[in-house]
Amino acid sequence: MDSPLEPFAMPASTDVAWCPGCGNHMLLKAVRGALEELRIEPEHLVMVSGIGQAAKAPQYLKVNMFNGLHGRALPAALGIKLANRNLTVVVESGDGDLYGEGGNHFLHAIRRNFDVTIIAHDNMIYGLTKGQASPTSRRCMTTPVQVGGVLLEPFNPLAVALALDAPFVARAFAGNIEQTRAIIAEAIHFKGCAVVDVFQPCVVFNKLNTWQWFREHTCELPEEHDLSDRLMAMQQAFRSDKFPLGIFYRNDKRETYEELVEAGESPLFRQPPASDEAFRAMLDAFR
Amino acid sequence: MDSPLEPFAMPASTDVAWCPGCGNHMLLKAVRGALEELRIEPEHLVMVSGIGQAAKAPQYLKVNMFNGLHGRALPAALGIKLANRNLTVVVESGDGDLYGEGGNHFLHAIRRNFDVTIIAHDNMIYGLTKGQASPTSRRCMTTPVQVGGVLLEPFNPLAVALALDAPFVARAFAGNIEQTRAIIAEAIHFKGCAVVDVFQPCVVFNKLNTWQWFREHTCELPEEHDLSDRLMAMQQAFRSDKFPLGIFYRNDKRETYEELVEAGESPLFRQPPASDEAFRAMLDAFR
Amino acid sequence: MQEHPDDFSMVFEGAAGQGVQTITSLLLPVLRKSGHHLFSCTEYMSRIRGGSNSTEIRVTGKLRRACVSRIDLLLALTPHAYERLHARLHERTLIFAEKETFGEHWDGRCIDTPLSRFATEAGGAVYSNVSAVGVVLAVLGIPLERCTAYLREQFASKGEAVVEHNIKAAQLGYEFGVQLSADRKPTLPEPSPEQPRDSLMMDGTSALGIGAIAAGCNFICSYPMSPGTGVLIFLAARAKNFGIVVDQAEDEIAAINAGLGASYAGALAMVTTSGGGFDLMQEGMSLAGMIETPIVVHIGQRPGPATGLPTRTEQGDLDLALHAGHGEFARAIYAPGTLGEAIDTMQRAFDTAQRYQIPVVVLSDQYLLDAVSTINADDIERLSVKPDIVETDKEYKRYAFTEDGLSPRGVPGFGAGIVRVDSDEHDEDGLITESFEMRRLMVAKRLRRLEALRREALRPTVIGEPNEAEIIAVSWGSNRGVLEEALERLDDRCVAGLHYSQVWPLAPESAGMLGDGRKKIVVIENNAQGQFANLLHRETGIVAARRILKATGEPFSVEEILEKLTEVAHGQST
Amino acid sequence: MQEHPDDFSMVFEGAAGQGVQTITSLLLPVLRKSGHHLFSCTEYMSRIRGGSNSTEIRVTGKLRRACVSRIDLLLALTPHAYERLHARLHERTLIFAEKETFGEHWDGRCIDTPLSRFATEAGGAVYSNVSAVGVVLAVLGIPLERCTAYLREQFASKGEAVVEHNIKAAQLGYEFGVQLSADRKPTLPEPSPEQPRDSLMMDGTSALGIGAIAAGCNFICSYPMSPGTGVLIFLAARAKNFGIVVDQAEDEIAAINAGLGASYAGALAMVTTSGGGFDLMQEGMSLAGMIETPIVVHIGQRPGPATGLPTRTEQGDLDLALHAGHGEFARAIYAPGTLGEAIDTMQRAFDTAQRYQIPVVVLSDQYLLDAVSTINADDIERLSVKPDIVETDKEYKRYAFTEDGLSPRGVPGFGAGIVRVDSDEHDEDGLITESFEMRRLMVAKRLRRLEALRREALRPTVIGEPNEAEIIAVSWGSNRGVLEEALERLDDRCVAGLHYSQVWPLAPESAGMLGDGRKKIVVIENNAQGQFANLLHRETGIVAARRILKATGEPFSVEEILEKLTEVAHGQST
Ligand SMILES: Cc1ncc(C[n+]2csc(CCOP(=O)(O)OP(=O)(O)O)c2C)c(N)n1
Ligand SMILES: Cc1ncc(C[n+]2csc(CCOP(=O)(O)OP(=O)(O)O)c2C)c(N)n1
Ligand code: SF4
Ligand code: SF4
Ligand SMILES: [Mg+2]
Ligand SMILES: [Mg+2]
Repeated sequence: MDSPLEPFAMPASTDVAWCPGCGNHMLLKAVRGALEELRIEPEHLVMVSGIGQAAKAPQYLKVNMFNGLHGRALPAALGIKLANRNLTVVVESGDGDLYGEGGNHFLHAIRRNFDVTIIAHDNMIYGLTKGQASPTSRRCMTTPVQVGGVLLEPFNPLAVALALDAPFVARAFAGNIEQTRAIIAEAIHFKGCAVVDVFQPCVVFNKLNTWQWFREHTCELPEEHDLSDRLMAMQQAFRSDKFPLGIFYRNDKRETYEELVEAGESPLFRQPPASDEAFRAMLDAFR
Repeated sequence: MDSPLEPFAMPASTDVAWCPGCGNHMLLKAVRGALEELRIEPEHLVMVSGIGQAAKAPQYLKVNMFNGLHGRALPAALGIKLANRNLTVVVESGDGDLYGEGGNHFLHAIRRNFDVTIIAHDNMIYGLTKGQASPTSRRCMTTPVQVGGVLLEPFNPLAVALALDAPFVARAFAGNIEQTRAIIAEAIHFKGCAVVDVFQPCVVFNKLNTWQWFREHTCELPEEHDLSDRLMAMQQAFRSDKFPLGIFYRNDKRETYEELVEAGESPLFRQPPASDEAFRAMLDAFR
Repeated sequence: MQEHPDDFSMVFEGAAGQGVQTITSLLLPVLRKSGHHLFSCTEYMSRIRGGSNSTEIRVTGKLRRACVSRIDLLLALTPHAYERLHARLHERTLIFAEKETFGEHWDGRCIDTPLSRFATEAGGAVYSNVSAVGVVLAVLGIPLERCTAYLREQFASKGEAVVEHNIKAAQLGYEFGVQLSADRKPTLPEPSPEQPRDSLMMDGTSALGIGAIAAGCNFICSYPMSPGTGVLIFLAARAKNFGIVVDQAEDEIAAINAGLGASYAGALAMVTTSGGGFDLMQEGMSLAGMIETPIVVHIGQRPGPATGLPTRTEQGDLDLALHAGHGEFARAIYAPGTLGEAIDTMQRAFDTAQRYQIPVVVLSDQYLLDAVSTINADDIERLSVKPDIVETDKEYKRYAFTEDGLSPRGVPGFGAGIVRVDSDEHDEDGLITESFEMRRLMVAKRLRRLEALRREALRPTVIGEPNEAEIIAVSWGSNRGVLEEALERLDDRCVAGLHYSQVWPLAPESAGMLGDGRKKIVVIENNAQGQFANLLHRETGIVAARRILKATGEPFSVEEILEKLTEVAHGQST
Repeated sequence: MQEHPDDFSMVFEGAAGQGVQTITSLLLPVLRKSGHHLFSCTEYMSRIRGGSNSTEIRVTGKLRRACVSRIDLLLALTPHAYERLHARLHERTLIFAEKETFGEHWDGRCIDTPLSRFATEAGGAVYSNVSAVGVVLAVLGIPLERCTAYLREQFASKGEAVVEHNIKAAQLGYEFGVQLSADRKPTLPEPSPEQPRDSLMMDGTSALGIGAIAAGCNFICSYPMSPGTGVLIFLAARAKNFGIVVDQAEDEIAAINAGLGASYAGALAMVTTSGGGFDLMQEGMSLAGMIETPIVVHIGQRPGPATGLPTRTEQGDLDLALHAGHGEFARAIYAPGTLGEAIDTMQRAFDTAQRYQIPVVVLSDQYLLDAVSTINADDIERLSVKPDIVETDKEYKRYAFTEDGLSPRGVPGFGAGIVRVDSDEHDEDGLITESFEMRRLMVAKRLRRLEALRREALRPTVIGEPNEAEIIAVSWGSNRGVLEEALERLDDRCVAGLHYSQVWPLAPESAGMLGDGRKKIVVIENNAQGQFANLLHRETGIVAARRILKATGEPFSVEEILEKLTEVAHGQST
């Protein structure tokens, strides 16, 4: 890794456990570029992840890190944000983590619309556990578990996010590092729940969705795309001939959850305990 | 309850634990009507539910019943269907059960598209636990937990189902018992994963979404609605001025999961164990 | 006159929705004003309308914290009352019910009480319960005025008409009640003159909630589940006043992970649930152990397995709490038995979680949570619980090795350092490691704190004189009250008691206090297998000679425990 | 010549992706054909490329089922080998490595082996590992031809060019290897002449899979988690042949609930996972207990808490398995220690689950699952496991009361009856109940089967002569092999062994077999606290005098156990 003087740089000795050629490397660069562009202070940023290859990403940046359980990044991120609204909270995890084990939290994080950026490393496979189908695996891909090919319809994260009125919905491809960086920067800057699904080839286990495949199967959103039109965004999200890249939908009008939650305006760790007076007043109700 | 000669009738002594005036009573009638219309044999029908007021429904019919854990009706239903494809499997549970605790299973049941009918008793509240917000509770409703009002955007089951390409998506209102019965009959008859969200007033805990409210806030789908058009269905699902009733979407072309799963064509309980020959042949691979 | 001059027990029965709760909530304050000691507990079905629920109110000469089987006065609003409660009636029980609906079991003890007529006269069927209150007040010889003021207050928001209907209903009942022949009228225990001024009346749920607020809890995320929900509601109602962030999670897994996220960021966090929900929190418990992040988990026990009896009581989840979560890590488990212990142990739970950076469980049950009794405000002490947090510097390492295995805890956004926690095995920086040596050190680090936890464990409460006794009866959690009263009634110096309000780790003096194997040990538990007896055996080597167990979903009554202890005591002396 | 004439131990080290697995999979069959006894085990990092993994192959004069620390031959593909393995090298270890990359620790034991050059010559860097195979064959004095045929077979599908490259690579290595001076060449143990014809070689995962298929398993639903995934893959590969329905669940909660649904409908169902995934199955375990529905749960243990060390080994989830799920219900837990036990106990797991209508756990660990050894096909017995299902009639009641608490089990769609299961407390019909009496009966019904389960529990395997011994060393699960070999090497009649392949319920003879407290008990476990020792204490009253524990993520080696047992034995005699 590069100069430790850069704000997010890890020591040169850091051993990155990803395979050579993996899309995660480029995605990491894009994230780091976005963070640097936004001039976020590492001490005020928390990266939250689950478990998987993707979920190792926060280990490779000098930032606060909550590397929690497989599938459970989002609830942890919620707790962090509610406990200290001054923190910038970014979730980075895999497609299996966020849409499989963690599918329920994905739904309800969007419903809450707390200020978080969800970066899904979507390699359409379970990488760390050596190549089983993930929720986004395409039909018919064979694996040691899906010996007859994947039978399930792929999970459509963008369509589901739109169905739940997520206010920021985007797709990127790690191969387009510049676009990815720009989208992620905008997503982190956005106040509210921003969903960014990033195509990221797993060069070891996914022999179907390769760099080449992604290049061939992605395109830009049409010129006339109106990113304030949810139904139009949905139409683009339904596409499977080619997968459009870019910001599908953006709605700046939804209030964030933490704005609505009455307590917790100042960081909870600074909050003094209940005064004895207030405490005794509460007891009086039981007289 | 009525004559025990009717196929699904329980003994007259059956104690129905629902409150007088609750929408569950009418919904139960509608379900029973649909089952009778379809002339399903009780012995070949399994009703599966989770836990909640709604989830008690199968207790009040003379049918096979798997009344499982809160939120876990769908995986149990999957197991049942895969173990014996001859069975008709109907899931009946609450909005909290199916979309809250069980949200992840809802997503992945639709992706599988196994042949099941999901009847969600949607009263926009947690009934059995005495009135906390459910995933479908409207914004601002107050409860003993949501003292400042519900802050989350309501879960939109139809839009999510459509986002995942559920092949049968409908909404009913228990107050329209005839329409409800007809929709449920069609859903059960449908081969594949059929989602029917049924509005059902909880007269004790939900003081916002009353019979009256539902009557005022529902309407029919527009005449020109094309139920083969997923995007049009989505547009209707997005509506919140009034909530259209009827079959939003129907697609008879999706294969069911059990058709695709290679094993298990005959009921597993009838399946003979591996022959000694086949077993020894397998061992030979380890010589 | 009732059997026990010092102890009068009333039970109010009715269907869900008939307002039995209202009866209790009207009677209790009035009786309290009269200076009586009160205890009340509730049993109810898992339904919102119909069925048959009941509440017991004991009026006693001294403070009691247990229920009795014996019913001196039964007020029945449904015909199910007889079938469900008849075994608890005695020859002189006063039974108020409507003859027309009561059914075949009508007998000389029954007094035909036309509550529905009174209700209709007063303004509608809903007022039956208030008429019942009137009847009872009259029978007990308490002036109606003590209640009417209260009725006015309670229903003021509903308009004058409703207030008047209520008062009318109470009056009609009262007029009926006063006619009861004097020889059937009970005599209440003497009101205690020194009933302290600052006594508070509350249920166990409130006591736990008060403990949490006393400790400075400022974050709760939970998914509703009976009987754990009450604590969530208690805190939600006071969230604004005390700056508590309240979030209803989509499921229990989310709840504990959000709690851990919040705690990582510096909140004093808790979750509340019941056994089934706690099952889903196991991986989160394990995570708390691994990332050394404090969290308080309240488990309101109810009978399992699975959904079981959702509104009933049991102590069946001790084993689960002891071993929840895969892998090995330190934890502490409290099990309060009184209001005071509930307030105290909940504070200790936060304190222990913070100081030892571990998950801490508070194990209650439906019985304890719903039971109402009294406590002196002066007896409520606040521990000073502080989030044990340091400001970080550039060199900060979240898992720095120290002698006692506890590293100073930083939080993100406080100081110049970076705070990393990792569910993988990690190094001092909190970064993933595959080193066997680091693993060895980290395992030892995480477990070392168990020694100090053990040293600090709460000593069991001594009841009577264990040194002199031959038999020691042991209880934990909600059974303290019933054991105390049964021992008092037994009044046999050969039997003493020990009550544990912390069940893990066990106080190191346990073996000694239990007589090192030289005494006969009887363990009382609301479960089928004797989970605490097993734990005592494993930890102290002492084998319980007798297990008094009950897993029907009901709590023990004083009579039951008395009977069993009498049996044991006799067995001993012969 | 190596230290132990009867025992030659080779370790192959390389980064993930360098093909160490291929080395083993080529060498093992060749060595087997030569009639040697083999044991092999693997340790690897939680990454897909890079790092440093290693595989040990032992060539022994008799059947062994344990790993040794001692390395007689090391073939290192990365410079990490020295740092990670140096403590296991001895003075005469043959070290094959490339000097250029090996680093500063190069010494007289090292032989500069230009594998990359050979590989490049053969056709590319990927062939290094096959060259390594050539070297080793030459050094061991095994003709290259034994391997080339096999190479042809293995790579045929990849085309002639690949086959040729592979053969070339092997040849280059071989030519290099034969030049090793004779005095450094090891002598392998004599091939055993009576090596049975029908010996099978496999890892623990395959043995469990074979057990499942032998039992007639026809349904598996699971979520991937190391090291439990292997069983899922094993069954998926054979699903078509054996009519097994395989479903990859969205999470572990779905997995066990689908398993229970399938089992309810008559499938022979199992799930496989590891500790963290099992945490999420707790409520499902509890449901299985409540609805009395069979399910087999395989837990491949790995070091916790939380994510821990995902690819390492531990026995840290015994306590969890013993107490998983809230409430009280019967269960059984097997913990195989050999291939034979794996095949046998997996069948028993299905049988016990069916006959007792309960959840049954099979507790393995990464070490056992990945370790390769041999078993005679003739020694594999099939139990007849039948879904214990009856055809229902109109009057059928799923939970009909019977003497032993077991009701005939019907399934929907088989017979004229209705089959209802309910996670709530229920009556004989399976309908929800609130009756305390019914609750009491059902609790007793569910627990009564524990007696029979206990009576039937597998007796521990006796190693040596416990009656004569003063010390008994106890193991469970994967530690059987290491205990057996250490005892044999110790060769001291004062120490004997007992191995448990069923850990719940414990065989009723346990206390007696352990000498009723008159012998010194040493318990060997791969965890930090001694969970099985605690269980033995609780169940038999016998306190372990010594716990030999290890929780670094590595298995015990024979030397380690030998050393500890020697210590104990000496402590005893002095
Ligand atoms: C509760 C639990 N279940 C399963 C696992 C095993 N596991 C670890 S990572 C992973 C999937 C990884 O896939 P994905 O999230 O897509 O990440 P990737 O490795 O592809 O980047 C699984 C199943 C786990 N750690 N915890
Ligand atoms: C694991 C678990 N968590 C929580 C509960 C408590 N619980 C029972 S029913 C219910 C919600 C019921 O709401 P819904 O599904 O909408 O059904 P309704 O009663 O409204 O018909 C909850 C939270 C439980 N039984 N199990
Ligand atoms: S396994 Fe796949 S996803 Fe993981 S690092 Fe390697 S290439 Fe990337
Ligand atoms: S509580 Fe609500 S949902 Fe439940 S039965 Fe009563 S009215 Fe219906
Ligand atoms: Mg992935
Ligand atoms: Mg509901």
